[in-house]
Amino acid sequence: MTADALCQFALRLGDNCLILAQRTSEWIGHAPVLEEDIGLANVALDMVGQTQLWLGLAGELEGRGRSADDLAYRRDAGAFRNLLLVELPNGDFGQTIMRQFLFDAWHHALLKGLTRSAERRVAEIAEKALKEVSYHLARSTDLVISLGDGTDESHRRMQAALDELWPYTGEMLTQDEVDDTLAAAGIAPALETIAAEWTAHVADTLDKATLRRPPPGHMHRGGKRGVHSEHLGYILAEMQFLQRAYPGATW
Amino acid sequence: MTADALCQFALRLGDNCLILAQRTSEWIGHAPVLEEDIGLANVALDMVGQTQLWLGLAGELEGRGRSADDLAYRRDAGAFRNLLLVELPNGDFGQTIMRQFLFDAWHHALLKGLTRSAERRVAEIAEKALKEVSYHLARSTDLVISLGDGTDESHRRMQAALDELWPYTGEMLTQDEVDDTLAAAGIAPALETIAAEWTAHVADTLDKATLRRPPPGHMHRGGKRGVHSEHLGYILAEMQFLQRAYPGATW
Amino acid sequence: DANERAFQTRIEADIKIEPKDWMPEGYRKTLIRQISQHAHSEIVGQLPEANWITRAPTLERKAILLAKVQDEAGHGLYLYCAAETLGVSRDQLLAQLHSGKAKYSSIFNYPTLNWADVGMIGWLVDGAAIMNQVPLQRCSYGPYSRAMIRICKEESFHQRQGYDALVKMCLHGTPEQKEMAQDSINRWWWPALMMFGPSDAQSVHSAQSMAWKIKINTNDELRQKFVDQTVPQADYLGLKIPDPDLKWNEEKGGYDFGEIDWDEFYQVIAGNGPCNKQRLSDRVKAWEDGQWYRDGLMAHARKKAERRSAAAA
Amino acid sequence: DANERAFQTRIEADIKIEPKDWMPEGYRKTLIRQISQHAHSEIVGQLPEANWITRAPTLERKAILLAKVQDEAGHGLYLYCAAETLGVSRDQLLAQLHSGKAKYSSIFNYPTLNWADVGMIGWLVDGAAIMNQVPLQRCSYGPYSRAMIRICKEESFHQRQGYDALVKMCLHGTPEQKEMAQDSINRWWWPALMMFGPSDAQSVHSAQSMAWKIKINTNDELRQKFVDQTVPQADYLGLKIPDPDLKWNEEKGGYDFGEIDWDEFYQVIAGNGPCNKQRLSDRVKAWEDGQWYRDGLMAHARKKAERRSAAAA
Repeated sequence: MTADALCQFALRLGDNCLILAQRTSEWIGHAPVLEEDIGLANVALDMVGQTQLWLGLAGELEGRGRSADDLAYRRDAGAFRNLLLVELPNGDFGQTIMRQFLFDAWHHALLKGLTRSAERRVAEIAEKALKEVSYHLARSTDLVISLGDGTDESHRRMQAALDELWPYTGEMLTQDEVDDTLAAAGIAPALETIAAEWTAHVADTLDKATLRRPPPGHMHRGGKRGVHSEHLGYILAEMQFLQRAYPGATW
Repeated sequence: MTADALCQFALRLGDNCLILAQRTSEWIGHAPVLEEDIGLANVALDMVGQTQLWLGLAGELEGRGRSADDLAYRRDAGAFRNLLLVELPNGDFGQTIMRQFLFDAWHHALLKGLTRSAERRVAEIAEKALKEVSYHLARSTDLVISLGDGTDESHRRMQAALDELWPYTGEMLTQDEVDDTLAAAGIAPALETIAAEWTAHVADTLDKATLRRPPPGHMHRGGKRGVHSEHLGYILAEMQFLQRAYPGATW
Repeated sequence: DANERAFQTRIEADIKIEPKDWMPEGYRKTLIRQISQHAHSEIVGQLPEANWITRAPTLERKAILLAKVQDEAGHGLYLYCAAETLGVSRDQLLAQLHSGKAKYSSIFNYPTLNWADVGMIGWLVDGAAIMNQVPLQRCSYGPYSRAMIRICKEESFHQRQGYDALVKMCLHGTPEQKEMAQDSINRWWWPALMMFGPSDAQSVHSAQSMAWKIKINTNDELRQKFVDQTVPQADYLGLKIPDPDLKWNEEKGGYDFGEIDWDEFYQVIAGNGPCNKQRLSDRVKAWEDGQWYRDGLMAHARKKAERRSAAAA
Repeated sequence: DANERAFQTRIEADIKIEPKDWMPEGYRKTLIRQISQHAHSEIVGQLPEANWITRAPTLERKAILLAKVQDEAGHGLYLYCAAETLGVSRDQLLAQLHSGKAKYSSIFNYPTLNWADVGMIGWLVDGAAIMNQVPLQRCSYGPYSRAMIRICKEESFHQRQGYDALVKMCLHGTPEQKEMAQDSINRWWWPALMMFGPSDAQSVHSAQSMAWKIKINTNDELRQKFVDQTVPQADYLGLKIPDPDLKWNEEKGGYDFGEIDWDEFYQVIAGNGPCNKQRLSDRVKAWEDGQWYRDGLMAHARKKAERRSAAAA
């Protein structure tokens, strides 16, 4: 049971990185300044590396001989385990940065906890990823503050982004059976702890950004168990084309 | 040689219908009025039917056992033979209607010529398609006139659409080796004739629409011989996903 | 009141009420709401299905789906026309839809996530709609009754095609296709049952609507009928309905089934379903982006009319 | 003029010219044009390559391509910085790019149509660029020379990775992959040769640039060197170069090759290439859509500075 839960957990983490890297990559060459073409490429590159680690672990645990690439390129949408948050359309640049921030704040807190995982392979991957994600979080936090407390227009856009994405933040903070099993086994931290850290950092950042935290409300869920939005199918059709069109080819 | 040329020709006609149907379908549920959701679905539906006929013929001529579906779903971009015009992004609704008009004017003239083809199978398909395309042309002609001679804004948008698409109108009117071979064999009309008819109808329509025909200039080419724009690959990735992901399944 | 008594007598005699006839204000208002809600449903309902047109797995399926969505948009047109006979304009009704004031069938707030969902919508969603619409062919208001007759003809055809697509996948398909269909019914079964509305005990306005013959059967009656008709069809497909409490009840001659998650039902109606925001913003965007187009056509129509009068003068 | 003679003496002694040194106006202007054109090329050059990031066929290839595009954007940054030392701002240079006034390397006006194009750009396009850039490491202007040194290091790495991707496809690939690569070289070979510019006979400003040591070799010299270096590489890949006149010339110790289609060359420069409009409109859109972002960051920076002074006061 724990092995199954850990496999699901590794898929979730890997799929988050993969789908977020895909969305982020759509901006390359189209960002507001050259520094952002570079910054986003950097974040996406880190996330592709983390994808390889987590999906590699998932493939090992699954024991069906599937590599990270097999998992990335040969599963259909119902088998993906990423959060709904990361598959949403990019929106404007503000929405992209806000999404990154809300995700980074969770990702960072979670990875910190995972460096203490009772499962050595998880702790090692988390150790590597944490360095990169600490930088991601510092970067996205800065940007949220600068844009929230920038011009009236940048403030308006960041507030709109926050309001739009807020209903997708519950999913990553809400423990389900997989999370329960792993917390009990000391493999992953209890999401309560992560949620508290996330809430504190987000509140502090929004305050500095002069942004208004949305009121409590309905939270969308489903990605962690394979019930996605209508967006994921299109992302995968594009991403997986070459491997599906040329099965057996190596690149 | 003639059989090869005819196969290429059938692919061209089928691919035009397929890719234009794909682009048109993107509007369903998002059109400016309900009547247009219906109208566009109708045009797309006709074009899918014509796709089946032309690609079916191409498959027969090719003699490799490929069905219309095999050709539609299993070729990569370099093997497609559609005009560049039909793979361009939809743009706003005005650009979509203008594209349809510029294409219909050619398609109608060509199909009329093809009803007299020395090749019976071609004449039969053209006969069926001509009924539908006469309606398409009447519809798109009307819309170009109404929108061109509508409000200042609708006029502006139609003019911008015309200016944007004009460099893509040369390809369908310019005879290449395949067209030469078929004209010589009496299978297809000389494109000169089609070009004359197209030019006359377009000039008349633009005049009524109070739109300004763009000056002569460089014409983009390549689609008819498989050198496409960067857009086609994305269209195919989306369109072909299910067949590529589930080879051997019947639907 | 004499008018009301005469009106009710006509209803009971199954004589159609037509636009020019006197009708109670409540009857008119209820009908406007019911017909326009149905029309809005056809419009918004294009979206989950149109979502799979570009990815239809064969040319034939693409054509079938295009034809289906086209039909549904057409149904929307008939229904707006029927509603307009009651003294309201289509633009007014659309404004209510776009402002979030008017409702549409909640089922369309769920996402279509795989190709089996397309067949599933034909089979279950159109199936549930038909269950509701067939009796309405006999409803008291003439224009609505006639619209229902036209729609029912096409809707049964859609249901059969949806079911046929699932037969292909379930009885002649690969293991992956069967899994896809099972995943699909796991997600669509309960929302389909929710299409029949709250249980009769919770259903506020039913009595009056039934007296006016604009509602023919109760929610629970239709829901039961739907379950009884559909379970054998699911068995034929080899699909397991995601209801552990589903059981044949010999005594009542029908199926017992589990309790609907009414919390989910009310959340989705309240705007918290997976796709509510997206569906509405897609429709609003289509409308707003299309303003110039509608204005252009109207301006041209005016110019043509002016030229004609000028020519005649 | 004494200044000019002193300047030319430094050039000939291979002493770097630095920003604070006196320089002829022509030298400054030519350098600004040359360096900014190079910078613009890196920026616009992101587009054909970024076009395949989301569709890269493995996670590893996706990572490699992301790193490459990131490097190229970085090169753009170094080059804008080098240009700014000559008294022009990045914003001014971008305005020239966006207005269509400034040029960028024409090669980027061609579309990337299959995955082999990505490797092909690394091999041929970066290969041609390196041919040009390596000598420029010794150019007379300090900041430009140092930028070239940094860029050349990374560019050779990119070229090797591009070639490696093609080795994979051509020597270890399926028949379809080999066809893909052959199709790719059929489309990119001649445009790559065009990267070296017009023939020396048609090349207007070369003499002065060479005297100033901001151009080290002639167009034809570099083009010949490129062909001689690349043909064996193509042979190794088993790819046929689309030039029926390509032939080893024993006497000159290099390859004879066919005449470039100068009409296509000038058409593309004039704006009529397959992607000119799209590339420019993509860059303009990115700039315009991003105005609020840049304004927001600037406003925040100002606020921060004001708060700091206020706190210090």
